[in-house]
Amino acid sequence: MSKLLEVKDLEVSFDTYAGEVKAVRGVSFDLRKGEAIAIVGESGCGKSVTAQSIMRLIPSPPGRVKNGTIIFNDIEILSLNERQMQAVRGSEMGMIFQDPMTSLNPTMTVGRQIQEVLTKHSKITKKEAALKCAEMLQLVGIPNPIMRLKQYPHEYSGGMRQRAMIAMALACGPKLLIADEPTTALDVTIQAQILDLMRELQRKLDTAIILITHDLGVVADLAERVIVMYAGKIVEYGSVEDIYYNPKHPYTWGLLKSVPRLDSHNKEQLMPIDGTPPDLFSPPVGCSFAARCDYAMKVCHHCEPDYFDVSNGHKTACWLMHEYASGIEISILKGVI
Amino acid sequence: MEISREDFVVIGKNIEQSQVLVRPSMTYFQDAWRRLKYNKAALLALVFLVLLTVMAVFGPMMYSYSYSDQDLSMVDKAPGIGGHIFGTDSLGRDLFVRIWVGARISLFIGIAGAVIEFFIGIVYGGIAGYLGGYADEVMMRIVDILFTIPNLVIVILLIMVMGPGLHTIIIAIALTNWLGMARLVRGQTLQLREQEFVLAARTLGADGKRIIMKHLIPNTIGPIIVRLTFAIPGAIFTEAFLSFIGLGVPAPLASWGSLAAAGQRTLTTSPWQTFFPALFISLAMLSFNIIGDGLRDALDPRLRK
Amino acid sequence: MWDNAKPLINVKNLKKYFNVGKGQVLKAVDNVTFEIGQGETVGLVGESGCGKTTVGRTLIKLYKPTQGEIFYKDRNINDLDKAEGKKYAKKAQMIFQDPYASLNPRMTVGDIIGEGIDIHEIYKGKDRQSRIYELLEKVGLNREHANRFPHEFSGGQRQRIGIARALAIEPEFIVCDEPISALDVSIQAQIVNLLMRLQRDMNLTYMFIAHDLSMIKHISDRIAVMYLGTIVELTSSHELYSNPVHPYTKALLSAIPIPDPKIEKGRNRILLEGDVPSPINPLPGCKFRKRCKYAMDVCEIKMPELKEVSKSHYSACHLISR
Amino acid sequence: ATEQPDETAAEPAQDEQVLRLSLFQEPNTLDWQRVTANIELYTLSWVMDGLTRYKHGKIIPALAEKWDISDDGKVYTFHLRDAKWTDGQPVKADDFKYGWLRALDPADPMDYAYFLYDIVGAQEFNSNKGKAEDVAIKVIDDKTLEVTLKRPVTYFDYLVSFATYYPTRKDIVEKYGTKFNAEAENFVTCGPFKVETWKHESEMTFVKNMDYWNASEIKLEKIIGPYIADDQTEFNMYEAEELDMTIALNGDQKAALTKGGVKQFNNGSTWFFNFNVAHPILKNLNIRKALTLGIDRKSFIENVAKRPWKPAFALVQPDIIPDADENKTFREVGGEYFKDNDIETAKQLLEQGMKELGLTKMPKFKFMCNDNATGQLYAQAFQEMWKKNLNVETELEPVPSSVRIDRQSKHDFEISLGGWGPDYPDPMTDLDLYTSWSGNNDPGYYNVEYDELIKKAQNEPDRVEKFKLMHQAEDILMRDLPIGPIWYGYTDYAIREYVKGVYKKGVGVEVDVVYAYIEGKNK
Amino acid sequence: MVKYIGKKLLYAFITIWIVVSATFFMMQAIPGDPFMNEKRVIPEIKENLRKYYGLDKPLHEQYFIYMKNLMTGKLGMSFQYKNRTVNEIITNGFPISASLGMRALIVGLIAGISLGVIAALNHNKGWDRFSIFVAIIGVSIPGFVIAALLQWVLGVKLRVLPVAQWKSFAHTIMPTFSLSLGLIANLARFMRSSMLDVVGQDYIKTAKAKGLSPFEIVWRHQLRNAILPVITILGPWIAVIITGTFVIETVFAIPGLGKFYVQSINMQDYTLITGITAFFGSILVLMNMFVDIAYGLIDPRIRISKRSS
Ligand SMILES: Nc1ncnc2c1ncn2[C@@H]1O[C@H](COP(=O)(O)OP(=O)(O)OP(=O)(O)O)[C@@H](O)[C@H]1O
Ligand SMILES: Nc1ncnc2c1ncn2[C@@H]1O[C@H](COP(=O)(O)OP(=O)(O)OP(=O)(O)O)[C@@H](O)[C@H]1O
Ligand SMILES: [Mg+2]
Ligand SMILES: [Mg+2]
Repeated sequence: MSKLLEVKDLEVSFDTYAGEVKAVRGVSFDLRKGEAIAIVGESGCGKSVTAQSIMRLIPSPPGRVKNGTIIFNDIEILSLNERQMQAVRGSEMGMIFQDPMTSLNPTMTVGRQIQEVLTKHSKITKKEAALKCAEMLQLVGIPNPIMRLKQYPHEYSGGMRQRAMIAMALACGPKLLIADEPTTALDVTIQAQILDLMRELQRKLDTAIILITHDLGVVADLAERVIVMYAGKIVEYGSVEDIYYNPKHPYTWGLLKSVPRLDSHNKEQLMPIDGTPPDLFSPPVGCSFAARCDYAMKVCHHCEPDYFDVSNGHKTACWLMHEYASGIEISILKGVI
Repeated sequence: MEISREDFVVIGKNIEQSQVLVRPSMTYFQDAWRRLKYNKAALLALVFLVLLTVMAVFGPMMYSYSYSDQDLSMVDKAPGIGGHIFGTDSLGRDLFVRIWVGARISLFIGIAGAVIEFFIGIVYGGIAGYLGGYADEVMMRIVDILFTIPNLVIVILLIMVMGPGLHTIIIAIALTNWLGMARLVRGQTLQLREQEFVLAARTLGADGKRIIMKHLIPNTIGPIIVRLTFAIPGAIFTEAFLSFIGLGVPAPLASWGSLAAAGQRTLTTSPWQTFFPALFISLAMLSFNIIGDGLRDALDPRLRK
Repeated sequence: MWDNAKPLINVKNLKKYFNVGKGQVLKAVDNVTFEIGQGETVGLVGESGCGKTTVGRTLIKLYKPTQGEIFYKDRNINDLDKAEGKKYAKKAQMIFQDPYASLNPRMTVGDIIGEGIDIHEIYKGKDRQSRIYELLEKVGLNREHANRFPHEFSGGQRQRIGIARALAIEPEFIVCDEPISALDVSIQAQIVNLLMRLQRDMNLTYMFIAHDLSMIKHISDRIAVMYLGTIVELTSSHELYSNPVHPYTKALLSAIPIPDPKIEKGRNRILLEGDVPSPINPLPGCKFRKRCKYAMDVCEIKMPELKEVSKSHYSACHLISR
Repeated sequence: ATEQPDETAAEPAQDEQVLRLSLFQEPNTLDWQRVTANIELYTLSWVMDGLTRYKHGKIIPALAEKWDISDDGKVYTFHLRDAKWTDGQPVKADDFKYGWLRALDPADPMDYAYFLYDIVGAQEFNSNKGKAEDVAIKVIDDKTLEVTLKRPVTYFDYLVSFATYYPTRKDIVEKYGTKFNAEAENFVTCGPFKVETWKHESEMTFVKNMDYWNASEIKLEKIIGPYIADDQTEFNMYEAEELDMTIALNGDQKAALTKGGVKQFNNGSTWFFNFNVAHPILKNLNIRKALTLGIDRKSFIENVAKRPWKPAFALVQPDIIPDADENKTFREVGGEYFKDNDIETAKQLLEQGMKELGLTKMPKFKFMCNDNATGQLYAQAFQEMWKKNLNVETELEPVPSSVRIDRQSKHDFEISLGGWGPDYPDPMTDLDLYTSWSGNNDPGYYNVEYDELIKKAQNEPDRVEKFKLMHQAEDILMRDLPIGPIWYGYTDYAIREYVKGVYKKGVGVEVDVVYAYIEGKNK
Repeated sequence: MVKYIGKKLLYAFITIWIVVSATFFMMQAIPGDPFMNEKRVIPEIKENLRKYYGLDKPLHEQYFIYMKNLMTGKLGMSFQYKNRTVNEIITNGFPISASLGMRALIVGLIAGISLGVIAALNHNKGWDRFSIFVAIIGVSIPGFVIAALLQWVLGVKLRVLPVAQWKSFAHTIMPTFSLSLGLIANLARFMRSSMLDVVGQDYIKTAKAKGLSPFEIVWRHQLRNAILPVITILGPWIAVIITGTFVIETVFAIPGLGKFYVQSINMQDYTLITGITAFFGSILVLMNMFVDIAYGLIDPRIRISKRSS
């Protein structure tokens, strides 16, 4: 299958008063057509910045892409001018944001907000656009679309708003949908509806999806491959099975362990990752997770780990994968998985 | 860097290290001040205002003419003639000295007016906003009513009751200008009142006074300061209008407003008599606004990272 | 365990209506009855807007109930005079949902934590200072943080500050209003662990509000499931998970994503149709019936009452009385 | 129809007889019995005619062709000429009687009713003590009117040119009620011009009245009178050629003037300090004198006011008011009473006065002036002069002129800057101000001797004797100085060179444009 | 809805009643006498005048008579203008003041909003500074100076515009401009800060992600939302600006209402000042209502009923 998107050595920084915040520090990954990939990681680890770089939505100043290439559909995104980029946004790539409450313009009808994308990117009449809008709403499961189009976002419930966002993002049939925490603000029952919808649409429209979340449950539901980010870097990536059943990075372990399982019985201690992620304004030398890592070794504190291949398509950046570390007993793993 | 086998010994986590805050610790105002310093324009404006204040205090002393000395043989002389840097006015008085005397009055009126406005506005608006409901409704109606009664009537009555003079003018200005401040503070507190940190204080058992003083007011300070920087020129202008209709500072004292009003008579023949006061009003207003802008940005927690 | 304990909090037929203008009434909480035993954790789950926060806030007297009574150790908290009210404030505390909005951005962490100490005049001067340090350390922060401002902290750290603030006045009862919803999974566990440790150490009683069933199950002894202002099911957390009765509880449980791709992808969900209806002028009868597969005629007429299904397992559904 | 263009083209460019001048501001009223302001009287003099009127600064017979005066000077019999109202009705003696009684009617009070108080029975009627029938105005027939006065009023022919004495039509007043003369359509007049339009607050226009008895002497076809209250705006409009003349230039405007010439007219006014004689310190004559002598009038007029004024050293102004011998003015005969800028004397007087009062230090006086820019400017000049010359400190009290007048009339002031303009060209217009019964006696001056002299003069039919008495009165007044004269008012007008035939009207600020014409504008 | 409007009207009514009463009594306290003239009116005549205007009656009686007339919309006879009722004066002056005010408002809105938008879009860059500079300088120079200067330069020296009066379109340009300066400055400042608030909103990011051009984003998404907070403060402004401005009307000889706010107080014209105050109060109330409505139109979230809760 051909590559739809290829991100290489992406580095993004923000200039603030205190200096440079290195939000993304060398991220590379690729995405095939129609594939769903998830980016997980703690808050502030650079998930959103990575995603927004792909759409060139990093506010500048203070943000700037320092390095890297992003090839989408054989086009080098970073070399496009603003006008060319506008043509790509919305038509080739769509994006939905975390909070459907604030991501829709409160003073515009939902219909117009969807219509806007259509008229911007394709030469269709207003009537056709209106029809298409209704069709889109129908597609994302909003009943009575003709009436709903004339309503304002505040007249929608949270779940409907997120559906409208999805309809908007998909209106022009993009090849790539970036969903930045699409369900974080929603209730579990609504979240389930939205995830279902996304899976269905992915199948129907053959859209590739980048799903950003910190909820591993959500990832398990939708994604085929997973990228685990920590402090602006990818620490591990691989297929869902790789990540869930054979995780290699202590951070991934931590993520998996900190969630209580409904099916676990006793009121046992959760195993959180203690501490807080580093301030990206001066990331530590060595592995940035070292300070919070139970298995941190001396090397971790002064040397950044390379990527080690675990299996085909499964990589991790952890010194524990180094041959020198092969003797280390990793007991804790057993209890988790 | 060299990697050796010895380095691969598990030493475990170091939570302390992960929680170290890299950014330097700063108090709220230190931080605001730092960012204000970062703002070159605001700094420049601040320096200008300081200079202005210094000149207002010492300017008249450094000069051989007094603000009230008339020289009827030197009436309406252009800048430079006879050693009058800014020229003379229609009574042969030195404009340079009068500008600085005017600066004293205008800056004083501006700042004093703004300060009084600040307190009335905060107390009134804070109470209205905190109480909400009917109390708020009634208090805001009163603001509407005071807004509708012609200011001039209030000012004249005040001058009648208190007698003319600087203090009366300041009070008159403060009394007629505080309405906007009260509206602003009330709007802000009304918003903040429902914030979780206010609720938190209430669950801790904090009383109204504590909530207003510790939680509501400090969090409206940004917009209040911006509003104050408007209030200062606002007061200067109100005084100018009062001068224009003869209710300003008593002659031969001068304010920038009364100087501009007096100069208007001779705008075409002796334009400098209007130009200099207008220039200084503009510069002062510009400075206050730039500083206000700077403060707005500096005090906005959203703009910090 | 809990049934032997004498209830600390006793809520009887609590109603809280909001007047939203145009003569319309929003029934945020509509006839809720439950009790919380000493040292117990009662979880409250439900969709957004179902009235969880309102219940919590009414418990700590931020709202006055429209109807019904709340007893704290047999005292009706709404009959207390001013001094007693202040005493109650010292006993009952709240941890807020939003770690960003719940800390005054213009106060230092030390002052935020110290506020309760000042109000109740528990400690003064040096003692106050050392108490603040002690609290900071108790919640896993360090002394140096006392002079900092909230914006310098991460979400998890902020939530710890919020907890320290609540603990500062040594309360007996804490309403935790979604203290973890705004946090990352990895941080959530830290906070939950912290709360559970504190409960053990200080014999605290919690009312724990969340919409995430998996976390709430982990922390709670008993769970109340709310739907549109009413409790639809109330039982021990284990029982609720293993033996849910109410269709809504069932749907809620099935909606929780499980971080295991095999299970998750193969799972059959009970997808609820539509959204939560508006609490303004709600329909008569069972409030859930529009989204319920099993809705019957009786559901349209009569609101089901909370009934004991099995021992200490209550549910409000017409299905069970059949 | 084909030849016409040739003929008109051959004709020389004709000057349009249109005059544009500012009317200052919306009149309070143009009901002639009710008006008080100069500008309103001025406007009305274009559309109305009295028994007499001004022409080229002199009184001429107007609606009255001629009049007889009884030997005791108390009975006037006016013989009316054939004149028509603009609605075609003839002007009758009845109209006068109606108008004059209307002015006196206490039920519909008019500010200037006292202008008619010299008529027997008038004051009594007006103050509810008499009846209308007892007012000695007699209509002999349609063309003859007889009036009996209480005393010989030598200037009665001037008085009857005044608006309060205009004839008034009963049917018109009754038709319009409060709207009498309130809109352009409501005017029924009999003067040289007719009201054409009246846009309130904005502008009035007038056109020539072809039926006016003296229409042949009226050349202007139209007068356009916008209301321009701001004098700088008026000046700017003049400079921008939007006005043909502008009134009362100030020094700076005069300097900036580029169009037309400047004409100067005596406006008859005298300006002075009012001293409140009830004030514990100002009651001292020497203090008042010191304050009067201790200022430099010449320098003030030249440098501060920059107006064509003259320093004043007496009450009655020098030009318009004649003496008993009409070839001399009252002032020429009376002379000046003191010197300008006489600081030495002033200082001595001050010292003496302070000694008399037992003062070692002079307290601050309150000096009331108008609150506008000029009012404050002038007051500051005197304030500084007193301070510099006499070390007398004052504090300015700038107030709106209405407040100043009110407080003056209540004697609620210490020193104030005021002025007076004559109503008729007789010294009595100034001198009777300071009688104890005068409503305009702002200083609160009271001198039995003075009162007696004025009373005597008012009833004296002999002109020479009368003027002697009036000079004596002025002597007393200038000895006591309840007022300190400062300047006599003159006014500079800028008038475009093509505006001809503009004359001073007599007393009052305005110039007479009724006989003006345009010549040479279209060159 | 009807109840809501009824309540609003009742509040408005009470507000105006208090304002009128306060003005009525305060005016009586102000020094001066309505029947004063440079040439004194003699006591007998003054007596007659006071009787004629009903001032001889006890104050409370005068008050009740005034209130009774006010109920029927009669504002009484002006003291100063002997043949004109206050109603006539208002009907004559208000349309002109309103016309001038609306022009200034339109110019002010367009220029002020553009300036604010430009400033916000170039936050802390040259344009930002420049636009603020222009706005501030414009407004710092007192109105009477600006007006006089314009008149002198454009009217007298260059002769491109008529000096004064209110006749043709050309006559309206200078006053409109002078009057709008203050508005421009204020609006520019408000717009700037509210635009800066909006720029950070999520839906702007959404709009960008849709591929809209910066212009489309500003025009369709930012402006509408940024104007909202500005609209809330517009009510009193409009009321003030359309009921006339003393300085501008005096300098340009415009027959509006503005001068009466100063003149009628100075002239002790009780009925006139009370009348125009009542009028101003009604306009203010009306404008605030319009602003409420406009707010609802622009922001669909704000339903009238919601605001009262
Ligand atoms: N406009 C900005 N200015 C300065 N720093 C920024 C800006 N935007 C993002 N950052 C920084 O970049 C880093 C990565 O942020 P990003 O939004 O990608 O995190 P995230 O992984 O999406 O977190 P979350 O789960 O909270 O959304 C953070 O440290 C953040 O502080
Ligand atoms: N002060 C208030 N005025 C009016 N309505 C209110 C108020 N507070 C809450 N409500 C309404 O009451 C209902 C219940 O709100 P509540 O905040 O208790 O829900 P919740 O279950 O805590 O939801 P969430 O999970 O979103 O926090 C909601 O419809 C809400 O809109
Ligand atoms: Mg993010
Ligand atoms: Mg809640």
